[in-house]
Amino acid sequence: MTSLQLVFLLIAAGTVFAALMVVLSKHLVHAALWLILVLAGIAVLFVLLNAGFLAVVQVAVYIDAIAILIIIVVMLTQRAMGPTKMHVNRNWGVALLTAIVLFAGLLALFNQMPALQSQAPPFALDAEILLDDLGLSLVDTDRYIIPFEVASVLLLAALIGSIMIAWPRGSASEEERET
Amino acid sequence: MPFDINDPFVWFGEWFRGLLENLGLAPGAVEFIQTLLGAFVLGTAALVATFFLIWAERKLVARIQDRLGPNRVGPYGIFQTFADALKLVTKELITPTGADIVPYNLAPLLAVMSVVGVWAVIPLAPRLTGSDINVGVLYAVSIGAVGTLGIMLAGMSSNNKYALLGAFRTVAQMLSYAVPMVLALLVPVLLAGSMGMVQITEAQHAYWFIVLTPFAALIFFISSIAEVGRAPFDLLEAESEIVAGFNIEYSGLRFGMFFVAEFLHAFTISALTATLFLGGWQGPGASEYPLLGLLYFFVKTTAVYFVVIWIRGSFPRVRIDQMNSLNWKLFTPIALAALMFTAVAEKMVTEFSLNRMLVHLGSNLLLFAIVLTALRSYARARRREQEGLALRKSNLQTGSSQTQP
Amino acid sequence: MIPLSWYIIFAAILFCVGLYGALARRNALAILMGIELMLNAANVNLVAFWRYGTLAIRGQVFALIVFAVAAAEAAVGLALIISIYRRRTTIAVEDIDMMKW
Amino acid sequence: MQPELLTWLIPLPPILAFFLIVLWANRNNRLSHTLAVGAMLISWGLAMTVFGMAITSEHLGQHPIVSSVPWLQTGETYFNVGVLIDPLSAVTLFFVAWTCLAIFVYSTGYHNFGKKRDPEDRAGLPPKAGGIEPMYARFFAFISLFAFGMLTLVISDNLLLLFIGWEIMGLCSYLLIGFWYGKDSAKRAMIKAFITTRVGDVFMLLGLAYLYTETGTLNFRQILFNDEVLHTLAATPSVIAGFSTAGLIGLLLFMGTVGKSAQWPLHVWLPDAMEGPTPVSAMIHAATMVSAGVYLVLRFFPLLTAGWHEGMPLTPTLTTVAFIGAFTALFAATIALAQNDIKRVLAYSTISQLGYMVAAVGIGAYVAGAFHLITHAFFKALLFLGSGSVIHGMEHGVHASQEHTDAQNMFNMGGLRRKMPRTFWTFLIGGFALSGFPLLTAGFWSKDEILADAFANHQAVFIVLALAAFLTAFYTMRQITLTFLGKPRTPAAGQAHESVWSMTVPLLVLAIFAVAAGWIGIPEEFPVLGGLLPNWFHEFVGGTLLEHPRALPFNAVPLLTSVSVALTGLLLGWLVYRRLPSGAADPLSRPLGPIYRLLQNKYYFDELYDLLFVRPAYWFAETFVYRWLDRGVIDGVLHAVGRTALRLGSFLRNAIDLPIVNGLGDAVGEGVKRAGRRFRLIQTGRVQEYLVIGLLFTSLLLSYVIFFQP
Repeated sequence: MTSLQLVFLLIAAGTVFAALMVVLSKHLVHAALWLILVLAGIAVLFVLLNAGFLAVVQVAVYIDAIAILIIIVVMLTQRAMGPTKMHVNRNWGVALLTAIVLFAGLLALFNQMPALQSQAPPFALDAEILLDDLGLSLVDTDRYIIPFEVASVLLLAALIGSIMIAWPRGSASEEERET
Repeated sequence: MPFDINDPFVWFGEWFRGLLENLGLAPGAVEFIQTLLGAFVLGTAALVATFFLIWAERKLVARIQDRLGPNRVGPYGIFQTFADALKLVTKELITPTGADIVPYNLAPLLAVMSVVGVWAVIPLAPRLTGSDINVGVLYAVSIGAVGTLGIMLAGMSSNNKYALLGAFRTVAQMLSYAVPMVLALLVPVLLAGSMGMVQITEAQHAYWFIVLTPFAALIFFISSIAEVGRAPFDLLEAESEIVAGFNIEYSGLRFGMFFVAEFLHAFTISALTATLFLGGWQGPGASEYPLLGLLYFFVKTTAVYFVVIWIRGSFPRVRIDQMNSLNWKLFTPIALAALMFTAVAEKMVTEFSLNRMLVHLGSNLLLFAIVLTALRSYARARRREQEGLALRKSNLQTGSSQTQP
Repeated sequence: MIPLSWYIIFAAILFCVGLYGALARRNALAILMGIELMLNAANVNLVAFWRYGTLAIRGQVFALIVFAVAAAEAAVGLALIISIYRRRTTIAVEDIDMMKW
Repeated sequence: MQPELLTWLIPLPPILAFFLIVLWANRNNRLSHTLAVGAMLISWGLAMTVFGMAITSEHLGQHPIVSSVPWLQTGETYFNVGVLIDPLSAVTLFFVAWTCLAIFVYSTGYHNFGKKRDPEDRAGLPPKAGGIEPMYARFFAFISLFAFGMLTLVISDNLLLLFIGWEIMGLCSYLLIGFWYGKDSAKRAMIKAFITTRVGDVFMLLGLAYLYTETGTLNFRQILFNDEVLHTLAATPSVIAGFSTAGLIGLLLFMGTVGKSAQWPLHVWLPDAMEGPTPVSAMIHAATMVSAGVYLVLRFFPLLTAGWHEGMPLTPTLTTVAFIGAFTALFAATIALAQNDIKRVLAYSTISQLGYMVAAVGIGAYVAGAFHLITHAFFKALLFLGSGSVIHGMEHGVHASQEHTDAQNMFNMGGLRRKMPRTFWTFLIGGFALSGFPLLTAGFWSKDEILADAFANHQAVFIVLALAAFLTAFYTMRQITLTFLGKPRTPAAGQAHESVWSMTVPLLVLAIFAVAAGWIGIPEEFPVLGGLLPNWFHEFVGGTLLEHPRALPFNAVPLLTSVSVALTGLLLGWLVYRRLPSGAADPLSRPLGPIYRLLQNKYYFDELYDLLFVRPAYWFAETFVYRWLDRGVIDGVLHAVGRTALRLGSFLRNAIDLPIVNGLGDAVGEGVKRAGRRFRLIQTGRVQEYLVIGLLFTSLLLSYVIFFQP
C-alpha cells in the first residue's frame, strides 16, 4: 500500500461517509454542509488524478456557486421544513433496494469489462501541455466546439429560465400576499 | 551548495533538504515536511503582517481625517493592534443558543483560510512562490469564493435574523462582484497566455499589464475592493446599517479572526493587483537578485494598499441598489468589452505584428472613450428627466393658484 | 499506484448513495443534492477514465460540460423550488403532486 | 298536271281533314262536317280525273301510271314507296271514290245534322229522340281517316304501303264499330272485330315477310308483272311440303283476306260489327274495307296462279281458296235466312257475296271476280244505306208511338212502302241487283260471269254457287216483303216516315250505278244483247295480267240456271212472307225446326270460338300466367329470395356481427379502460416513484443487454 493509495483510501472513505451523511442527515443545513465536504473531497480526488484544473474548477463552480445557492435556498425554505418531519418518504425501502441492485449490477458490469482492470496510469503527463490541449480542444472546430457551444447556450437558457421562474414581481404569491 | 546572493531561497531550500536527508528520512517525507514548513512560514508571516496592516490603516485613515490615530501603545501606537488582539483573546467566547454549533465555529476558520490560501500562489520573488500551479489565478478566485461560504455559514448558523439578513446581503454583494473581477482577471491571463501566476509575472517583463490595459486594471481593482467589502462598498457592516452584519453573535477570538480576515483580504487583493497588473516582483535587476524582486513586490503591494486605504478615507458610502446597478450595469459590460477588445487587439498584434503597447493602449483608450460618451448621454437624459419633473411640479403649484386660461 | 477500479468503485458507491438520496428523501432540496452527488460521481468516473482509460482529452472536456450542465440544472432546480415554495409554502415532494392523474 | 302527281294527292285531303277536325274543329259540327265532306269531294274529283286519264291511255297494263320515292334505307339499297294506277286499281279507285262520297253525304243526314242537341243524349250512346249525334265531329274525323286508309291501299304500288292502308282501316273499323262505346255490345264487338282481323293480318304479315325474303322486293310490278320471278317462285318448293313458295305466300296473304273479308273461319266479327252506325256498316262492311281483302287477292292473282294455266287441275292453294270461297257463300247464305235484324241479314249476304268473289278467284275467273267486286260494292252500299234510312224512320216511329219496340227487327216493320217510297224503290233495285234479277241489274251480269266460269271449270263449285244464289234471292225477297210490303205490324211502323233528302239522294245515285254498272261487262256471245255494248270491262281489266285471259265460249246452261234460280228465289220469298200477321213467328221456323234455331244461332260459331279460344285465353291469362306463373313462380321466387336474404341477414347480424365484431370492439374498449384504470395508479404524482420505476426498467434493460446478449 503506497502512501498515495493510503491517501486515496482516506479521502474516498471520508467522501463516502460525507455522502451518506448528506443523504441521511435530518437537518437540511447539515446535509448541505456535508455536500460541500463531498465536493471538496472530490476536488482532492481530481488533484490525485492530476486534473488540477478540474479540481480548481470543481471548487470554484461547485462549492462557491452551487453549494452556496443550495444553502441560500435551504435558508429560504427553512421555516416550512422543520427537522421534526419524516425526512424519508414512504417507499424508501424500494429506493434503497434499487440503489443496491444498481450498485451490484454496476459491480458485476465492472468485473466483466477487461479494460477496467488496468492497474497503472498509462501516461505521464505535463500539466501545462494538458491544459493548453484542453483549452484548444474546447474551441477546435473539428473536436469539441459544438458541445462547448451547446453548453453555453444551455447555461444562457438556464440563466434566463431561473430568473423568469423566480421573478418575484408578478408571481401569484406576491399578489396573494399583497392582497 | 555555497550561498549565492542571487539565489538565496534555492540555496536555503537545498541546505534544508540536505539537513533532513541526513536525518535519514525518505525523500517523499522530506518533500512533505519541506512543503509543510514552507506553508507554515508563509501563513504566520501573513497573519503577523496583519497586525502592522491594521495599525497602518488606522493611522492613515486618522491622518486623512485630520486626527492622530493610535499613538499611546508603543512608539507611534505601533503595539495598539497587539493590545486589541490581547483584548479579543481574553474575551469570553459566547455561543448563542440555538446556534448551529458546527457551522458556527467553522465560519471564522473558513474566512481566514480563504484569505491566507490566496498567498500560496502569489509569486513573491523570481523563484519564491508558494506552489507554482498552472491554474494559479483560478485557484485564487475560488479560494476567495470559499470566504463567501464562511460568511454564509456565519450568518446562517448564528440563529439570528439580522445576522442571516446581513450574511445574505454580503454574499449577494460578493457573488455579484466576483463576476466583473473574474472577467477583468482574464485580461492579464489572455495577455500572458497562461493562468499560472509565475507565467503572468514573467510575461510582464517588457510592459506591466497596467500599461497595456489600464481600464481592465481599474475595473479589477474596484470590483476586488467591493469583493472585500471595504471602503465605499462597506455598508454591510457599517455603523448606521443593521447592527454589525453577519458577525453579530461572534465575540472574542472568533470575532478577531473575522477582523483579521477582513484586513488581510484587503492586503491580499492589493498583492493580487500588484502581481497581475504591476508586474509583481518585476523591476530592474529583479531576476538577478531575487531579494530585490521581493522588495519590489512588497513596495508595489503597499502602494496599492495605500490607495485602498486612501479610497476608504475619501469616498462616501455607496447605497445598496446603486452598488448593484453599478456592478451589473457598468462593471460587467465594461469587463466583457475589455476582454473582447484585448482579445481583438492581441490577435491584431500577432497578425499584423504591430507594436504591442500601442495597440493595446489604443484599444483601451477607445473603450474608455465609448464608455464616457455612453455615460454622458445617460446622465444628460436623466438630468432632462429631472428638470421635466421639477418643471411639472413647479407649474403644478403655480397652476393651482392661477385659473387655467 | 491507484488502480482504475478503485475510482470506478468509489464513483459507483457515490452514485448509488446519491441515487438513494434522490429517491428516498422527501425534501426537494435533498433530491437536488442527491442529483448533485450523482453528477459528481459521473465526473469522477469521466476523469478517472481520462486518466486511466482510453478516453483522451474527451474525458476532461466532458467533465467540464458536466459542470456546466450541473450548474444549469442546479440553478433551474432551485428557481423551481423557490417558486413552488412561494405558491405552496411546501417543498415536500409528496405534496407537489399536482401532476397526479 | 301529270297523272302521277294527282295520284299522290288523292289520299291527302282526308288525312288533312282528319287532323284539322281532331285538333282544331272538333267543337264546331258544321265546320267539321264541311271539312270532311269537302276533303272527300276533292279526293273524289282527283280520283275521277285520274280514272279518266287511266281509261283514255291505251295499254294501261303495259305502262301504267307509276311513280315511286326512296323511303327506307335497307343497307346500300333503298326501299321505294310509290303509287301505281293499273286497270285493276283504276276500277277499284272508281267505285271506292263514289261509295265513300255517297256515305259521307249520307252520314250528315244520318246523324241528324241541323237538329238541336238533346240534353238526355250522352256521348257514347246513340241519340234517343233524333237529336244531333253528340260526337258528331269525332265521327267525321274517323271516317275521313278511314277514307285515307282505303285510298292509300288502292293506289299503293307495293305490298307494304298496301299493308299500312290495310292496318289504318283495321284501326278505323275498331274505332267506328265502337263509336257508341256506351253500349256494352259495341265495346265487345269492336274488340272482337279488331282481334279476329288481327289474326288474319298476322298471317298476311308472315306472307309479306316470306315474299320479301324470297324476292327481295315488295313492288307489285317487279313481282307480279315479270315472268321469271313468278316461275322461280312457283318452281321452288316452300317450307311446308306440297306447296310451292308462290303457293304458300299466296295462301298466307289469302289468310289476310279471310280475316279482312270475314271469310268462313274468321267471319264471326262482321255480323257483330253492325253495332256501329249504319253509314259505318255501309262503308266498312259493304263497299270498301271488306272489298279491300278481295282486291288483295285479285292483285296477287298471278302469284296464286303461278305455275297454273286454264284447264289444269287446281293447285293446292287454289283449291283451298275456291273451297273457302264456295263454302262461305253457301254457309253465310243459310245463316242469313234465319236473321230477324235487317242489318244482320245484309251482313251475312255480304259475307256470302265475298265468298262468291273468292271462289271466282279460286277457280281462276279473274275478270269475273273483279267485275262482281265492283257491282257488289254499289248495290250492297245502297242496301245498307237504305236499311239505315228504314231504321231512322222506324226510330222516328218508335219515338212518336211512345212504344218500346226494336227499331231494327224486321218483324216489327211492314207496310213501309207507303210511308217511305224513295227508300222502298231504291231498296227494291238494290235487292234485285243482289239477287241477280236477270238482264236489268248489274248483279246478274257479274254473278252470271262467275257461274259461267264455275260451270266451265269446276262442276262442284258451280252447283254450290247456284244453290247459294237461290238462297240469296230467297232471303232478299224475305227482307223486302217483311219490311216494305204488307200491312205495318207495329204502331211504330205505322208512324215511320221518309228520311231527309241528304240521305235519299245518295241512295238514288247508288241505285243508278247498281243498274248501269252491269252494262260495261256484257259478254259478246250473249244471245241478244251481246253485241250492243263492247265487253269493255274484260278488255280493260284483263290488261293488268301478263297474258290476257281468254273470253269464255258462250254456254246456255249456266245462263239458264242463274235466271231460273233468281226468279224462283224471289217468287218463293214473296209468297212465304206475303201476309205475315204482327207478332207471328217466322214461317220457316216450323218446317226447319231445329235447323232454324241452328241457323238463328249462326251455327253456334261464336260459342265455339268462345269455347275454343276466348275461354282458354282467359284461362291462360287468368290462372296459368297470373295465378300460377306470376304469383306462384315469380312471386314465390322473389319471396323466397327475400326471406332467405332476411334470414341470412339476421343470421349474420345475430350470429356474427353482434357477438364477434361488436364483441371484439367492446372488448378492446373495455380492456383499454380496465388497463387504464389499473395503470392510473402509477401516476402518483411523486417524482421519486417515477424515478424508481424508470431506474428499474433501465437496469433491467441494461442487465439484459449486458448479460444475456451472446
